[in-house]
Amino acid sequence: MWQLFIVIGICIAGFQAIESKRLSHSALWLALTSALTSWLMYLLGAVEAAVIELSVGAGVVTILLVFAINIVGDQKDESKPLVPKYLAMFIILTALVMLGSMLIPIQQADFLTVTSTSVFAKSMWEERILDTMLQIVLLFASVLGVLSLMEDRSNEKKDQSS
Amino acid sequence: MTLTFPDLVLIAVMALFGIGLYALLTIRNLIRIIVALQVLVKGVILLIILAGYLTNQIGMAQSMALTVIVADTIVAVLGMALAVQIMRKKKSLDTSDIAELKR
Amino acid sequence: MTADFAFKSLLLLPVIAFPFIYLIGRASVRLSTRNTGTQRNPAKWIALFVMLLLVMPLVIVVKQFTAQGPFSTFIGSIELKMDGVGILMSIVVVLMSLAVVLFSDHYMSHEVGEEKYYALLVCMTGMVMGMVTSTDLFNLWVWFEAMAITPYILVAFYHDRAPALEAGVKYLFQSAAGTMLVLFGIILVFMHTGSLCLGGSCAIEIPKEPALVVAGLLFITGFGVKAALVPMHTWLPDAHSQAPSGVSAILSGVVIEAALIAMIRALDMISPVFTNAGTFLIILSVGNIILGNLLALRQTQVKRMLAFSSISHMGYIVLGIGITMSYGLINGAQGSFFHIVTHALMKGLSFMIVGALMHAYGNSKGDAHAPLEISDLNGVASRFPGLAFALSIGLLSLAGIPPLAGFMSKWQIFVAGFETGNPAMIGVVIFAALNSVLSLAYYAPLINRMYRQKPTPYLAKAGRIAFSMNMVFFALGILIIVVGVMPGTWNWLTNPAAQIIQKAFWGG
Amino acid sequence: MDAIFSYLVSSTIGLPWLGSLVLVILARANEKTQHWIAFLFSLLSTICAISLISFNGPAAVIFPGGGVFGDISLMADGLGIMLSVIATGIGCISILFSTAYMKGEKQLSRYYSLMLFFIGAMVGLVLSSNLFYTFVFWEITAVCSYALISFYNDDPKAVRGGMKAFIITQLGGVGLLVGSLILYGTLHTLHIPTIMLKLTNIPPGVLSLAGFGFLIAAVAKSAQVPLHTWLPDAMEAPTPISALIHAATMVNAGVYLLARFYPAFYTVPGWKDAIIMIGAITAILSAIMAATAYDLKRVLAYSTISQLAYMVYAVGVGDIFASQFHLLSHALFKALLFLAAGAVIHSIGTRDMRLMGGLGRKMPFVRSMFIIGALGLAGIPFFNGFWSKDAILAAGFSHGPMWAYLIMLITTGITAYYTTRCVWMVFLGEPRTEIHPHPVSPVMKASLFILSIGTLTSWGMGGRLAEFFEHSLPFHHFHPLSIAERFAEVFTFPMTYGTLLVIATGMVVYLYIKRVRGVVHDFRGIIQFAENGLGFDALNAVVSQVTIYTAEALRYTQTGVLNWNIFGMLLGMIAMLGLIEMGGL
Repeated sequence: MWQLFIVIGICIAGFQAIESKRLSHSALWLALTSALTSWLMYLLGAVEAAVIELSVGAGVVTILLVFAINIVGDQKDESKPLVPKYLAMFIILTALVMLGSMLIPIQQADFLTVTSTSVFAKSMWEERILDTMLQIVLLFASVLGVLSLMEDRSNEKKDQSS
Repeated sequence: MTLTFPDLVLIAVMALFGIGLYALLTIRNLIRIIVALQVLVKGVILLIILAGYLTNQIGMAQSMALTVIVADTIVAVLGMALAVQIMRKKKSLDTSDIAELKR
Repeated sequence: MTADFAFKSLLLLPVIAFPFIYLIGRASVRLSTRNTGTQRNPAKWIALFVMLLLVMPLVIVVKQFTAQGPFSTFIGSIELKMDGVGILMSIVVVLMSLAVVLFSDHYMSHEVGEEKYYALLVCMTGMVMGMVTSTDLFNLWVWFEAMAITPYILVAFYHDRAPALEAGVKYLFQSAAGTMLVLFGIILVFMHTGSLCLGGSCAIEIPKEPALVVAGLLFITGFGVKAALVPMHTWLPDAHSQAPSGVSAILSGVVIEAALIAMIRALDMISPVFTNAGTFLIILSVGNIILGNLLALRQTQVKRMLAFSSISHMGYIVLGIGITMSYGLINGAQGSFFHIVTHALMKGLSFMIVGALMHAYGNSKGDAHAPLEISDLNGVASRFPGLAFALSIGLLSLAGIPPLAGFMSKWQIFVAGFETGNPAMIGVVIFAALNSVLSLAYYAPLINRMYRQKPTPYLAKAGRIAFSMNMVFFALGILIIVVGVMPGTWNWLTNPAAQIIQKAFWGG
Repeated sequence: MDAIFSYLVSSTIGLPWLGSLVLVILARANEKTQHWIAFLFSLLSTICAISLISFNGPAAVIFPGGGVFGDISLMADGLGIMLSVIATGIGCISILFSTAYMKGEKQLSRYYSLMLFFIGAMVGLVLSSNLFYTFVFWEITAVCSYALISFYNDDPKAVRGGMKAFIITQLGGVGLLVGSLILYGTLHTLHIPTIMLKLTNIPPGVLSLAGFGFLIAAVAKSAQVPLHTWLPDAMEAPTPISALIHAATMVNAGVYLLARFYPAFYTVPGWKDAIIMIGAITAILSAIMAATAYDLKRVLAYSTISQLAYMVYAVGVGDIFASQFHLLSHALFKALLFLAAGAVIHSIGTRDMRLMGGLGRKMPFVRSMFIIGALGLAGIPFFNGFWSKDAILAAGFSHGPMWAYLIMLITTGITAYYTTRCVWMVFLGEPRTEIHPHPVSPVMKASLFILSIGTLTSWGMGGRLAEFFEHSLPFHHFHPLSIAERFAEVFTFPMTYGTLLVIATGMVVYLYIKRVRGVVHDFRGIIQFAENGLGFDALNAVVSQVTIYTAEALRYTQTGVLNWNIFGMLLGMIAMLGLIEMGGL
């Protein structure tokens, strides 16, 4: 059960990611969480997705986060939670216990009759091509979004012809 | 009671989920909220792969995981763009400072 | 044009067109400012053209549907199915987007980033149509996510205004958390059934797992955030009041309803296990109706008040769907779908007129985006009689005054409640009807103010209302009256849609 | 024949609505044109309504509708035709009166178009034989009433009065909605004659829910206790509106509904008793309030409530004809009183009776007209009020409980008292303040004159009306009496003289009490209480305050903080999880 250590590692890294007061530390812990997650994914047989998770989740997102932190300035967030800590803890634990009691233990599935292919590329480019196409839409929409959000609107009055 | 590997992964998923939601409740800094959301996303992606593993459809699961990774990176990017603008406007990233619209 | 091709082009046209709207608009702005010094932006014309072009495949699809019933198309191995619900939502979204594009012609002209506005609007239209036709649970989520991305940006469109940014932030983060819950539920379903097919399109055995019940709850919670069900509604008043008015209209009139449709589709899949979904929806609807009304009662900004009223109207829609889900009576869902149509019309009309007034006051207040306070409505009728009349129609219809459209759909929902014969259900319906009365307490004063004789100081210097805007208001106002006077004429649209729900939860 | 009939029925509703549309379009036309267009359309619809009388027996017009909404069907029977003649006729006279009264007002087109819209809706309400469309028209009349009460909407009192009327009548509307829905839920039809035929198929529980739903609707619309508080506040409306909507037509809709559905519900246990109780309590309480009010229009409003209570009471004791007969009389004399009061208010510019007095010498014509109306209201023999009120009291004596009869009898005394008081304070005695009335215009005089003729003669139609009812309303039972028979019955019935004695006492008491200030002083507390609406207004205020307070308190749930928003979301999820876990669902 050596995988247990990965799980514990994920928990610690995830916890640190949200507990570190300094923004840049948060981002780094998140990268570690992501890396450990991708290891677990690899162990589950999702080779390609693990690579993508490693590059996008641990790589791109961290870079973007660091970039954003650079713009807003790396600060130490010492604010006290608005929702009382124990109330939040209570709510989350209640939810987890309730969910967990209905989810664990899980059975090994007996769906071996499912005919669906287990090849990633075929699934992505042929069967679920619509999802892939929608990713492109999402990408373009978000590009528009970032452009729109970053645009300088101060010249609005200047351009008005009326 | 022995824990199987899928059970372990599920525990990791639940832990990531719990941590993420807890953070969403208690964290006030927008950038850290994005981090919290990402933690949540890690949990979900792991669950997708686990489901693929259990149902013997790992290819489809990977394809789905890829979509989720892309979609949530995009959400994170938009969140960062908004946070940057908020910082410019309000000189703060604290959720209590951006709570003018209320009641 | 074959129906299959028409269906595909209905979905793909907006997706293909929206980058071009942006690119051509951007290029034209660049070139025209450099060459002539004046800005020329054809984005709105392309958007209008695309919307008009969409009408053609829509008509063919509707014809095919009325002739032969639901039909499918495949992209990859994912089936997209145009059924009653899909037709209804497609018609509503195309109608509303067309109205909004026309309305925005003047409202958004010379705004910075106009081309992005139109591109995103067109994109959203396509995403809504895709989402309501998807028959794959995960694909549904992808459409849903894509549909959700655009409003985040549009809500924060005036990002030089702090409140708009704030609304965008809340909308984005709360929705993102909600979508994660939805995804969690979807994966649970996938894990336990090994399949993602919706709507009985492939025969799969649904095991009696408690995990699927959890998935159902996650669907209600997660989609409920987008559909603004109490207590997940808190983002809505901010987002809908801060967005550009055209966007508010389409968000209130289409997007939250589309999220509800997504929720129902998802619940449909696990209906054999999660049999109490209808009860949960009815309970939530009661919360929506009362909270939306009470919170709207003391608002001072018109758009915010209308946003709260959207929450209570979502309550009515959910109530009808819940009745059909729990009791199998077709009138419930039929009334709800009817209410989706009428709510889109009247809420769209109200939001857009308020937007037009804000725009007109822009001259005198010096800020075209300053929120319209209730007192700003004083004496509007003396300057804009037609506008005041149209807004009165919209508001009275929202309040459920016969013979306007809003009442007819409410009536149908109430009929279903009484047909159950269940005393608790009858109690809920009486409660909903009493709330309809309560809602008058905030709609009626607005109308009163418009007909006052002492106008606000801003009114005299207010700009004029463009012809294109008036045209939209006229069309929507007439539609509200016509739908109200001839309520039976919409059965051909609402009945097949309601049958889908009935069949899904009661097996025909 | 059928074609002519259907054209007539449709145009009785359609003409006023067309006129309303024309006036909206001609909003900027000159004032005179607007006055006369309004009058023309109301006159035409009156002619249509009157010619409906010549059609024998019930006939129906049906426009196909569909589904849960039923067909739009109009059915002109005795009840419907009588009420539509009242609605169009008094509407026409009120509009005629308005041409002088509203001279020089702004936004006339809004005034007239709403008034015409109201007339059309009122006719539709009484002619519709589909419960759904009855409800639709019911609500339209409420909207028009609301809009016209707050016609002077720069005046916060008018706005408040309008809102109050709207919300209370809408509350009643919920009763009608529930009643109709539950009937539809059981019978799957909304067609009133079909419902009447299938009554035996309805389970008793459903029938009583429907019956009491309709009763609540009637109580709210006809301003009965405890939902009467809107009517006095509705007096902020221009006076012709008060005459038309709040005296002669809309407030009768509740009585009409009860009368229409009497055959369906009279078997429901407790239904008739509840009606009798509401009628008796309302009659005496509102008469007391009328006796203490100082605002001329409020006195008339309270007296309207009290007279409506007579009609309600008559339905309760099972005499539909007496109820409708009184409705006709009341519509005429109360419209006359209101319009005469309008002429007074228009010419001296105040409604406070304490500032009036001795006006009779300055405006003798108005005085005579007002006194004719007052005599009708007080029930003095040979004015129409006497005959109808007497019919109600006779029915109450022989079919109703004694306590209720006694209350109604006492109320006739109080009615006589406040009528005398009102006439005295306004027209007789010495002037209390310097008042220089403007002359009353001939148009006003003409409209008053028409109504006074009606007040003097309408009782002669009683026999014809009963016959008409008998052969056009298959589900009710009437005993038509000719004039001679009625004459004989009334004057051989001993209690008639008792009633007259009580009326005379009421009048004398006022004239005597004026001299004995001390007696008045002893009852100061009670009078004060009555002036304040016997606490019902305070009750309303409490309800609205509680609602507003709750709304304000709930606004704190909208914190605007992202973390709390997500907290709410999770709370919702956990609540639902909890429900599942506990197995409650």
